[in-house]
Amino acid sequence: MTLLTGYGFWSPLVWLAGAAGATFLALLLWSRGRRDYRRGEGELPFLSGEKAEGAHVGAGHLYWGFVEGLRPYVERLRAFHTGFLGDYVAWLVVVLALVFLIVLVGG
Amino acid sequence: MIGNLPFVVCIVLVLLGLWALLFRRNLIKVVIGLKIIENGVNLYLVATGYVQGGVVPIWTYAPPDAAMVLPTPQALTLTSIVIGLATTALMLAFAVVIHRHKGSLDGRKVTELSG
Amino acid sequence: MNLTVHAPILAIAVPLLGAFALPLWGKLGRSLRDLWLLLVAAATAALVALVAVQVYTTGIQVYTLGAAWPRDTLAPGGFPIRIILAVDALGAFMGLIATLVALVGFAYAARYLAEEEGKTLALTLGTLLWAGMLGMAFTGDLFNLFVFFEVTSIAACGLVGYRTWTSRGPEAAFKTMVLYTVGGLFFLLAIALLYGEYGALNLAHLARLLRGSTVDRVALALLLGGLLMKVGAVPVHMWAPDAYGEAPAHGVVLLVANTQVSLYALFRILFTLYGGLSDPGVGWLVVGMGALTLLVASLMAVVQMDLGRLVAFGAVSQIGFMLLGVGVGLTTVASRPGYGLLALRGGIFHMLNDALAIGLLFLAVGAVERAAGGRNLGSLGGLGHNLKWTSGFFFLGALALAGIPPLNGFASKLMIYQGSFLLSPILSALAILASILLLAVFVRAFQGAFLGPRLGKPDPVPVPMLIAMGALALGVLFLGLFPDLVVRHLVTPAADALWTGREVYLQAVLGR
Amino acid sequence: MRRWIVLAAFLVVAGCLLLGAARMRPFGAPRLALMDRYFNAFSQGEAATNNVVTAIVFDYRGYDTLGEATVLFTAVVGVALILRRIRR
Amino acid sequence: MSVVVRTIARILVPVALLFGGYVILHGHLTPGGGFQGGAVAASAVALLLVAFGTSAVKGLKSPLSVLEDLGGVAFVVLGFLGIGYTFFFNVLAGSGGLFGAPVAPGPNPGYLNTGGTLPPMNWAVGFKVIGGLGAVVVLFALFGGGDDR
Amino acid sequence: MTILAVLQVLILLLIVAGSVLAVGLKDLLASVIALGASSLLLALQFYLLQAPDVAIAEAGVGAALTTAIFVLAIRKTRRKEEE
Repeated sequence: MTLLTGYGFWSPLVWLAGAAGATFLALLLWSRGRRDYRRGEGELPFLSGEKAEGAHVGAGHLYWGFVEGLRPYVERLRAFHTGFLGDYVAWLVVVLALVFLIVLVGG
Repeated sequence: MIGNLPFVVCIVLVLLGLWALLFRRNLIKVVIGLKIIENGVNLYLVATGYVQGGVVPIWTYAPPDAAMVLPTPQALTLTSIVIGLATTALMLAFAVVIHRHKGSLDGRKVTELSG
Repeated sequence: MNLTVHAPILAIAVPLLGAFALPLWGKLGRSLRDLWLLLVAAATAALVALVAVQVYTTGIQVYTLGAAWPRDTLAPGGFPIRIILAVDALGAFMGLIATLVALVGFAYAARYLAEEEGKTLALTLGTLLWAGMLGMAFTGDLFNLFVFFEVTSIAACGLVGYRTWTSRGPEAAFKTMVLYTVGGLFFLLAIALLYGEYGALNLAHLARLLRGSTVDRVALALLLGGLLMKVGAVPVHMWAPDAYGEAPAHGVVLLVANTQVSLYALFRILFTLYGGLSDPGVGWLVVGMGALTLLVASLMAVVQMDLGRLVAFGAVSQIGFMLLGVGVGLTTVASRPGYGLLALRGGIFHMLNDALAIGLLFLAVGAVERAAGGRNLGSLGGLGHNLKWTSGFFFLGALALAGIPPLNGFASKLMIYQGSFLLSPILSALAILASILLLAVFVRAFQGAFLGPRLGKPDPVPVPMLIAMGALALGVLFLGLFPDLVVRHLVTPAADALWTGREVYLQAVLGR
Repeated sequence: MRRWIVLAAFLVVAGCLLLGAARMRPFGAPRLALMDRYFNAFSQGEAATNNVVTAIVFDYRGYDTLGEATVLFTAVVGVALILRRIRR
Repeated sequence: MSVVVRTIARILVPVALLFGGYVILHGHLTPGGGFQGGAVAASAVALLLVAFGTSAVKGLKSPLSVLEDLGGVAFVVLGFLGIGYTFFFNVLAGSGGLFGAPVAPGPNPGYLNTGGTLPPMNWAVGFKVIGGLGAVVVLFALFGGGDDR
Repeated sequence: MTILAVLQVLILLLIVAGSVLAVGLKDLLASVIALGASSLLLALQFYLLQAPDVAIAEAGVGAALTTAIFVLAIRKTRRKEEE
């Protein structure tokens, strides 16, 4: 099962053993916890003061900060995806010009 | 005698069609541009097979002792013509359906998928 | 007749015959049609497997069409005149991928497509697309490659336009079709240039004749432009999210396999046809496009709200990994250091892994759309309560695609990381970054669609669809746990076919 | 700005394609034509037909013709799929 | 105007079909063949459409597509004939039987009974092209409930 | 010989002119007819290049059927290119 790449190896078996060990450790730590602990009000998500029973955090809000952090970069990329056929062909022509330059001049 | 003029004209046709694809928005105009590119490429293929002073590559009533033009590009061009018709028909079918939904053929107005 | 000799052509001719006859059977009744399709699919799969076994045990299979004897490749005078099929290990590998994906797609489509008339036609198009992919993978002739390129283009676009009741399907199909046709015409122009210079169309014969003149280079650029578009490399990938998002799910998996077969055609042209002209610029171009593709596509996936489009950008980014891996191989093929071969193997292995994982994801998206009636992540949620299997499959596919051990995507990505690291550490850093982005994207998609409280009551997913997804999931797990088996027996011969196999290929066809 | 980039790229492509066409061997004088000379000389004997083009289309390159027929069939199936009547 | 068009069409449709058939039949002797003849014959369908309107071609859709399927199947089967040697091997050429007369090298007037599997393939492709292109024209005409002008 | 060459050049120029018209005209029907005319001229050029097979195919497919399909499509949509 071991995949030798020539610069290292990858074995799912070793990984699985490691994962089993990690699980065992986690269980061990968990079993050391307080048995009298009950879920309380303390860790309910705060959703603008509403009672959070049955509330679903939509995909648009998940990782909000992560997505917002990337947004300036992504919006610039998104601006290229206009969806207009002329732009698609324009990109094809640009790539073709690039390939021509590399193949004819650079080669 | 006419140098490489046929080849150059074919390339001009290709570029003309590409121009139409780039700067025309009407969907049917786009298909027309593609047909022009295809005409240019087909002419290029047939032009590569021409031999100066050659005759048709068909032995029925061929003049004796005459050089024949190269037959392979003609066979390839036949294939490419039929392929061109097939793509044209399919694209026009798409254009008709898009018009049925949107009432327009302007590429900028019918675009919904972006981003 | 001797089946083993004729297997390469039968593997293409049988599905073509099946597709030609399928509408006729469809007129007679649906059970007859399904029986016929089952027969054709089983026969074709068996033939492709036979070809693969032969290729992997005895080497390149050559088949001359219309000659008195299949191995009779050369005309008197020592040059090929007829169309020659030349199946080497990489071609057989691509044939196996196409077959696997097609079988899963048909099993899925059995209950996925609801409406009868459209179903017959869509199945016909699927069969044709399959046959076209096999034709592309097995051929040894440049013009024949173009013809089958067009077969796959048209069949794929027909499938994309399946949803004629919305305007989005035809729109995506129109755009895709225009780009495919322009790419095909570039291809044809390149063929005209090469034919005009050398009077030959056979790949091996042309490879011997090429001298690296200006015309050769123009032809190379045209071929590259057309094929890079078809494989969906950034920035000419823009048709891909549209098409993947709008095609019916069983068609999308075939579309993904189609991009991979186009990738195969690109490699065939770069390594076999133009392999004699060592040109590092082209290798760096492929590497650069690969890095750009995996980065841009995974960034674009972050902000998508449509589940289909999100997975589609994930699919585009995987193409970047393959381009990166094989591009590293291409830049180093002249000096042949070990890491070049490693990256090449990784890129080729990733084709199979990607076909399995992304296929699983697209099929799960199709199931979600059918069950919940929509794909917008803003309105989906809580599907995991009812669609337990589907959510599990989606999760598995997402992890495999993001390269989480011990699933299959990790093994191939590790090879690509290591190989590209030794060429330039920046490349492997970009690849790892893209993998992390993809993980975030898919966790977000999974949480948004499947977790959380129940919203509404989704329809159950029919059993054939679950079986199709389960087959892919088993493949993902198997390749994840036993990567060495596949790498040793399937991928290494395929990579060697590109790495050192050029002379072998030319010898097999030309005998010199 | 974007328009100018596209225009520049278009001009580069145009220049390179025209360069390629101008650098071709002269029109009407193929340099290498082994395959075609063979077809012209032997198709009567091998395919028993006078029309060399037909001999190539259906005999020497018959497989291409099969692909072409497939393209046409695919397009017709595609058109039938796109223009079908939806009962919904 | 319309009467003139119809009269011309009544004459032209059989002429187009005949000419298409001729082109297909002599494909191995003179310029032409399955594709060319099929295209000419399929333009008869377009002519019918122009002259007599959508209703005249409505019934043609199903037969034309069946014709196309059969043509395709026949073509592949003809390819399979040579499987004793290789796929697409011209088994009939020079065999002396049907279409099997040998051809003398060099210029000659040409005989119909030559060409091996080429004439049957021409017919198969011809039917396929008539069916396919005719079906495309009819499908376009029928889309959206017929004439909307 | 010379006359043939001049004719070829003339037809080539006419093909380009027809294609320019096909791209430039605003009326789609006129544009399609210009395309059909240039296809017909292309067929003539094929004939002059000693390719009658291709000429018949181009005349039948390119000029007749393609134009017919284009006209049908335009009839199902609209005739003028909108701005």
